Amino acid sequence: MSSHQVRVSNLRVVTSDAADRAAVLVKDVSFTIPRGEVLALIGESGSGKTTVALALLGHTRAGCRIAGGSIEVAGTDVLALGSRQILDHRRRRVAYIAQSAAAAFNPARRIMDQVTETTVVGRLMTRNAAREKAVELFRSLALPDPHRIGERYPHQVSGGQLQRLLAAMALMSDPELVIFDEPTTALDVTTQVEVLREFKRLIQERGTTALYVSHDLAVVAQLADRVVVLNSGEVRESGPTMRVLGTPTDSYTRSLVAAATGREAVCALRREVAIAASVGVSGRGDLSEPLEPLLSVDGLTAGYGKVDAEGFPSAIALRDVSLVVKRGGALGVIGESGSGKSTLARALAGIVAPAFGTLRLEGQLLEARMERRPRKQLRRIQIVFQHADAALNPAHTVAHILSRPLKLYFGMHGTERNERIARLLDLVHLDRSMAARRPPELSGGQKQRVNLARALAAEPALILCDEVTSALDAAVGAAILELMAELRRELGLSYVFISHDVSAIRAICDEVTVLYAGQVVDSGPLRRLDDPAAHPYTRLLVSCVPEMRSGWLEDAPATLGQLGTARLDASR
Amino acid sequence: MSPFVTPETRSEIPATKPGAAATVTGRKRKSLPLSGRIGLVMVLFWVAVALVGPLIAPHAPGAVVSNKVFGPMSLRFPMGTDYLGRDMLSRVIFGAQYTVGLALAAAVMASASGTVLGLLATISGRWVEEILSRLLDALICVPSTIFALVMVAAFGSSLPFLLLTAALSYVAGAFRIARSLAVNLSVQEYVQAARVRGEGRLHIACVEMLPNMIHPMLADFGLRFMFIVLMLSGLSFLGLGVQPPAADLGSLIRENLSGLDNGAPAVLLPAIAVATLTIGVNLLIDSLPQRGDDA
Amino acid sequence: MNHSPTTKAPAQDAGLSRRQVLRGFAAAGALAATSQFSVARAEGPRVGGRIRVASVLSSIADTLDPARGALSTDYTRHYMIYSGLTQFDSRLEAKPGLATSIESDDATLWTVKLRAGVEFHDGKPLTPADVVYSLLRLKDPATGSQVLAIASQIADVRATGPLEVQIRLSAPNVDLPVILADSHFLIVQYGAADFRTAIGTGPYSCVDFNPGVRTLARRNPNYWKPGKPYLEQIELVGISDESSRVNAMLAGDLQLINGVNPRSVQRIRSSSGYTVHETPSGLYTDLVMRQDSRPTNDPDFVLAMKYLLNRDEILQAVFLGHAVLANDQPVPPSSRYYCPDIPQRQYDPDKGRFLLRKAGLGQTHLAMYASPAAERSVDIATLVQESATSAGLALQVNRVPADGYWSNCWMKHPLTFGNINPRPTVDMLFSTFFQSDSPLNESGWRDARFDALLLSARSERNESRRKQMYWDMQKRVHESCGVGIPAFINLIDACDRRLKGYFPIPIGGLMGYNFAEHVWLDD
Amino acid sequence: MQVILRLILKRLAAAALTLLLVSVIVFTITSLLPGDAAQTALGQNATPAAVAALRLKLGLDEPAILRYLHWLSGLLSGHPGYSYSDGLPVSALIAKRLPESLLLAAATAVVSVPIALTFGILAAMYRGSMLDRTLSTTALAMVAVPEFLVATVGVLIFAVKLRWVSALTFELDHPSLREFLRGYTLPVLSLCFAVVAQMARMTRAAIVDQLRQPYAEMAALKGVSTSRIVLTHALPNAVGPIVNAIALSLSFLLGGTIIVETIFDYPGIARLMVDAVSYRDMPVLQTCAMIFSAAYLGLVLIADVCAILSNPKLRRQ
Repeated sequence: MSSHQVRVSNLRVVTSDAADRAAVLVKDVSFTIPRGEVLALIGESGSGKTTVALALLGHTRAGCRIAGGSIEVAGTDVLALGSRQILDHRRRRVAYIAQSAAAAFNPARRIMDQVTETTVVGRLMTRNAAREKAVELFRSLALPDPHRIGERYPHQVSGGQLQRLLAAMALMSDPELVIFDEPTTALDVTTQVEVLREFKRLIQERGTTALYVSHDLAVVAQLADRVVVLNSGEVRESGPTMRVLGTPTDSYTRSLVAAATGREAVCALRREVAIAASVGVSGRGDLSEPLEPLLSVDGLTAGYGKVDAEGFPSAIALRDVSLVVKRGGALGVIGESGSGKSTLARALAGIVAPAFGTLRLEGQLLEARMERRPRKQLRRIQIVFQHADAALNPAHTVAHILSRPLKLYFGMHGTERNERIARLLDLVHLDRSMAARRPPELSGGQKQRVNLARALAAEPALILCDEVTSALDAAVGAAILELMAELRRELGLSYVFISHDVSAIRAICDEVTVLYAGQVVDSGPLRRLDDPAAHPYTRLLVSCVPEMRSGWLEDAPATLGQLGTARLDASR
Repeated sequence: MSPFVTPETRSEIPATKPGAAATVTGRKRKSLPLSGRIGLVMVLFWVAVALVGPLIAPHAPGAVVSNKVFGPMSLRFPMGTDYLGRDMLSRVIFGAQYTVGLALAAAVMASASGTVLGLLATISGRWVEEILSRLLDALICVPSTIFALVMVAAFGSSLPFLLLTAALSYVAGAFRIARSLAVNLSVQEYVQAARVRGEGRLHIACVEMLPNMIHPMLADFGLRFMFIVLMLSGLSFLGLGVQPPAADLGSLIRENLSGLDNGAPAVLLPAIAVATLTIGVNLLIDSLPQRGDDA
Repeated sequence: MNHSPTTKAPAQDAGLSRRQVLRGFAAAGALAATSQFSVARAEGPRVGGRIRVASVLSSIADTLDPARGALSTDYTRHYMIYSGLTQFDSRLEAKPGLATSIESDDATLWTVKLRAGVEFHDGKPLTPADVVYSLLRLKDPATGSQVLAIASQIADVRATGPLEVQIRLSAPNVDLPVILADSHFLIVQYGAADFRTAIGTGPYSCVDFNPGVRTLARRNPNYWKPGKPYLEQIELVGISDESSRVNAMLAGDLQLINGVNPRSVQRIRSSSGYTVHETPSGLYTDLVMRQDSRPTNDPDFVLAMKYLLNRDEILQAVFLGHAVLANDQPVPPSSRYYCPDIPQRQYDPDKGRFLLRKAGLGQTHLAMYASPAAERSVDIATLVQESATSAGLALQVNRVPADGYWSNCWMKHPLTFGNINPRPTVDMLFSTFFQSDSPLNESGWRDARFDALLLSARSERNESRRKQMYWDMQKRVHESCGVGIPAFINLIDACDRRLKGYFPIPIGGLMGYNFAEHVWLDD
Repeated sequence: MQVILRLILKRLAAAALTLLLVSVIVFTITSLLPGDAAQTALGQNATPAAVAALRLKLGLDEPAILRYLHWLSGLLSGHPGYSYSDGLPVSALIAKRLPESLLLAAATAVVSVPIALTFGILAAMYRGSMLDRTLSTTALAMVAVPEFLVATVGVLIFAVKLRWVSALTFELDHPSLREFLRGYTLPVLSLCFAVVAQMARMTRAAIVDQLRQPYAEMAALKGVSTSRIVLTHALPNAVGPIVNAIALSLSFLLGGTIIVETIFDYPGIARLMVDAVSYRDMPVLQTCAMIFSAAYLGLVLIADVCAILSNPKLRRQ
């Protein structure tokens, strides 16, 4: 048993604000991590997985406290440590790698100062020794220009590099335990592969004991020896990774696995359906396809900042983009951060005025700016934003939110309007009683359903979906996608579905356009994604989507580097 | 420039996203912390004094009732007498009415018009915004005491003008805050959604933005209230302010200042009154749950 | 020596000509100066020492031009630096100054003999040209003189000898020697126009003058009064906040202050090192009822308001007893022309109510303007408001800022408060504030008999007849004039106990603004 | 650096406009004031003849708008005219007062800024604790008491009773450190009471805001002590709002000191401006208004430049 580096038993964390209604965040969680092994803590948002991870560092977020149980790391009883000893514990024994490196680095200080800070302050090393070690770690994490990258400020370094720098910071003191808290969730898939690969190599080389916190079963499958599944603060199941993911015994675990594999299965299914459909479409295309497409975009160039003499904005986000959305069709726009995909959504909606190019809706020219568009055109195109939260005014009730478009576009009042609201709620599978609630009282999925309902209230022809499922848990996101597919079938809607998530695109779209650095690099029917003749970037994107089998990481060969560094620079 | 994909893995703690200022209204009200309760008691006390005090005040505020000036606290005069031998209890009661009423009304005016102008500047075109900003910049430039002095000299210190002066002196600050709030709100997705929907500017300002500005403006209101109370007392120092025999609390301190060296209650009690009122308001407002406040 | 100086004896003799009176002035003045000097010597005035003096106000309007002096701080500064042809004594009569004698046969043409050997601070001798220039510039509108109206009585001034000047008045005025003691009539150098600095013949010379900040003056070793002045240096500042002024003195930062609030008197007296000098004076704050507007021109209203002045309460509550009861006429009991025969009007709310009802003013609302500019008028107004309320008259107090009060409220509204500084002569007082066609006739009171008496008294050389005229005039003012005068306010100065040589000159605080040449500092 | 240059240029243009507006507003209000320079100078002796004479002497017979334009063109050519009150050049008056005001402001800043920062930093470091509440309430209580009361109590105790310091601030002919301390201690402390609270509150709020950022949690999780997190992590990021609060307080120290200047008979520029109002001295009043406004705009600009310089992202753009 002494080989267990980490031993957590009956850990209990509660909110500490009001004693009378203290909520239990973590209920009697126990697990151990043998030396040199990687344990994954799996759960959706709200499962308490980060709370458990932080407890190992002797830390609770404001408003919470550890109410019971014991935590032992490398033979130290963490909960018995005094405040000075806790600092030492964190400096020497346990290191933490946060989800968003961009947020975890102090924007006002040089990277090197932050990486070496605790080893120098804690007198673990001299300043010079610490710097040398940092450079060595930078090199081993394959960071460019390891000697000088530390002199930069965080904003001067890319997201993937920052995440690796964060890892270097964690490894400075050769800790007994490294906690990875969703370290790749905020990264693009292509970057994620590289970072995951580096992490795995480091863990293997150093024999690091690690706790890997994630919601992504596919990622976990690549790294973890064992998994613990958390739900609502309770352990649902634990065991060797392949056993748990392969043959889950707990119902919750099963649902998780089903959501992940189910999506894979759906994707596989749709892949075939799409191929079949495209064949079918081509077969009877002349019959059913209307003369003009619903929306056509021609030579769209848009950006931000001052406009120069030739009409180009100083920061160009989209360059000469053309695309077509068929009536009743669903066009997927895929791209990574910086690809200009959100600008595309905004340009279509009229929020961003394009510098060049024309938009046509049902053959009619669309004004560039929404202020100029007639209300009827505005009604025909609705947009659903990524952050369900931010898109709903927290001050208003759901009923009020839904009533606005009804009043604005159809002049509906009174009972008629209320009935329509009720029907809209039915349509998005929300209980009618939700009408009286305000957004802060809703869950993420519910909010996104309200957003959809609001868009539907306008009875649009086209809905622009900007990363609508990205902020949601997998299962919730899947349900939303399902709903959208259903609505499309029932109401004959068209979608422009913008996402970085290949599997989400697969789940709902029948055409796809790939954006890279503001330009369309590839487009075609959905099967184009699996076409060996597709653009290399398209193939890279597809191959970087993690799969829930061990060894996938090793098999995924492609990196962005293969596309050439020149194009990488262009994306930033 | 597509936004980062940031799944909400932190939802273990309640969502504290920027712009979600009104989460408070959605969540169930937490009971106030101790400091807030103390503040509430102080504020309620003074509001009660201002409202019902005049009904129970033993004397008229201007009546000379004792031939002893700066009299000590006694059964007959629970708060002593002032520099003319008037009953301090009555004067403090009426003074509280002026301070609470005038400063409150002025602070409300300043904050409300600041909010309206801030919204106007945000939703209007560049020229309106530029003109408003310059105009209010010009207002904020001139020291408020001197501005007030000129206003009172020009228009007299009748209550409406005093109110207007106090409000004008502090509207610029409220405008700055309201404007920065409004600018932040105007890039919120729900505001953009309203725009895309084709909503008018008025609707966007009043229905989409305004409700989410109220809470932060309220926090600002507390400070503004305190500054107005202090400005009124500063004006009374310069011999301006409320018309005699009425006096706001600051004027009471000022007119009885010569009793200070022998510790006359006539100067100490109004000072305590001002302090408890202003501190109370701020304790109360500080302890109202704010966005992301973990204290 | 009886209570009045030796000048009095011949003056009371109706048979003597004014010419002789004024020659007597010269002799007695010289005598008074030496006798006072010798008294001082006996107590051992010390030469040397620096003091800091604070007056009640100082601003950018501070000036070194005596003609433009507007405030006590200005007067004090001017008396430090300049000398006048005559000086006030403690009875407000004229003593010789730069003039050794002022003589006239008809009170119209006056001959002034100048003192020999007087030097300005820059070493130039005093000449008749300086005097002619100083007096005539007061008449010139371009000077911006504060005493334009009085100076317009001067028809002409001419140098008639190496040390002789003749002043011709446009009408007889026996008070000219007293008028010339006023600070506005101080003698400046011929041609002086730029008053950024000052050159005078006074006891101190100006070292630094910073308007609104301070005046620094150093002892003039060549002062024309041998042995005087005593202090090495005087710094004069103005501090408007009374409690600051008193506190600064008690903290040892100031040695002499004026304008002490009655509320501070006890505190200063109980301190070890400081003392209070209180001077009963002719200063008063009065309720002005304009006779040219309704309803204040109703004689019943005027009388009612006079009955509603609760003088005892005002004396006690506002002045804490540091004032003298007044009787709705402006001559203070300390004046030799004071009429003791007029019965004192008492507070009588019943009579007030009756009169108001008689005037049909039971329920009238009326605004009453008061201002810090008129000393204590705001407090008096609140008391008047209270007693008026008890008589059924609703008065609303309108407090107005000090600046602009005199030009825009005082005498402009039906009911305002005035504040009248002591005047050296009853004639000046009456002719400025009560004469029918005076622009400063406070209440707009018109009384032909009063005006006639005033003119006769001005040229009347018989003292007892003159006194009788002044008595009649006081009675007329008391009866019917639209001013209610509740009290004469004592001038309260306070100083370091080591400061010696202080005696009151009831024209104003700080020894009638003249302390500089008289006081010394004991070790 | 280009960002900063562009910001400065843009702000200077806006400031010029603002200053013009200020002068128009001040001019409009002062022309509504009852009485003019001649009437107020003559006060109780203002007979129509004397007033007319003085008006002629001061040049007040010109229409007000013309006098304003004269003043404006004079100011643009660097000569703001002559005071109506005493005929001195306005620049001479200002030259005597402005250094005094700057000295008082500087002395107050030297004392109050460190106190406020200490208060704010300590309160943020121990936020929610007894110390935090004590410091915050103390700061509030300091500002909640009217200035003139604080100043007078200070004078009574330290000048009158203890005689440690002077009750007035005199112009010093030969200033020594001891004299300086005697004269400046009380006014500086009174002003500190007025400004410390605001700066401390803003400092605390700015730091607390930074402490809520993920990087602050990250620093804690890697074993950085609380004090170090506050000082080396949160503080550099909070420089912007803190400097802004300091700038606002400093601009108050120039124009908002009228009460302290009155009580301590301090020859500052605020009193000059109040005098100018009392005496309807338009050139002085306008020039003072320009100085205050320029000081305010300048300080805010400096604060914004500091905020940019403190932010590496903006600095390097």
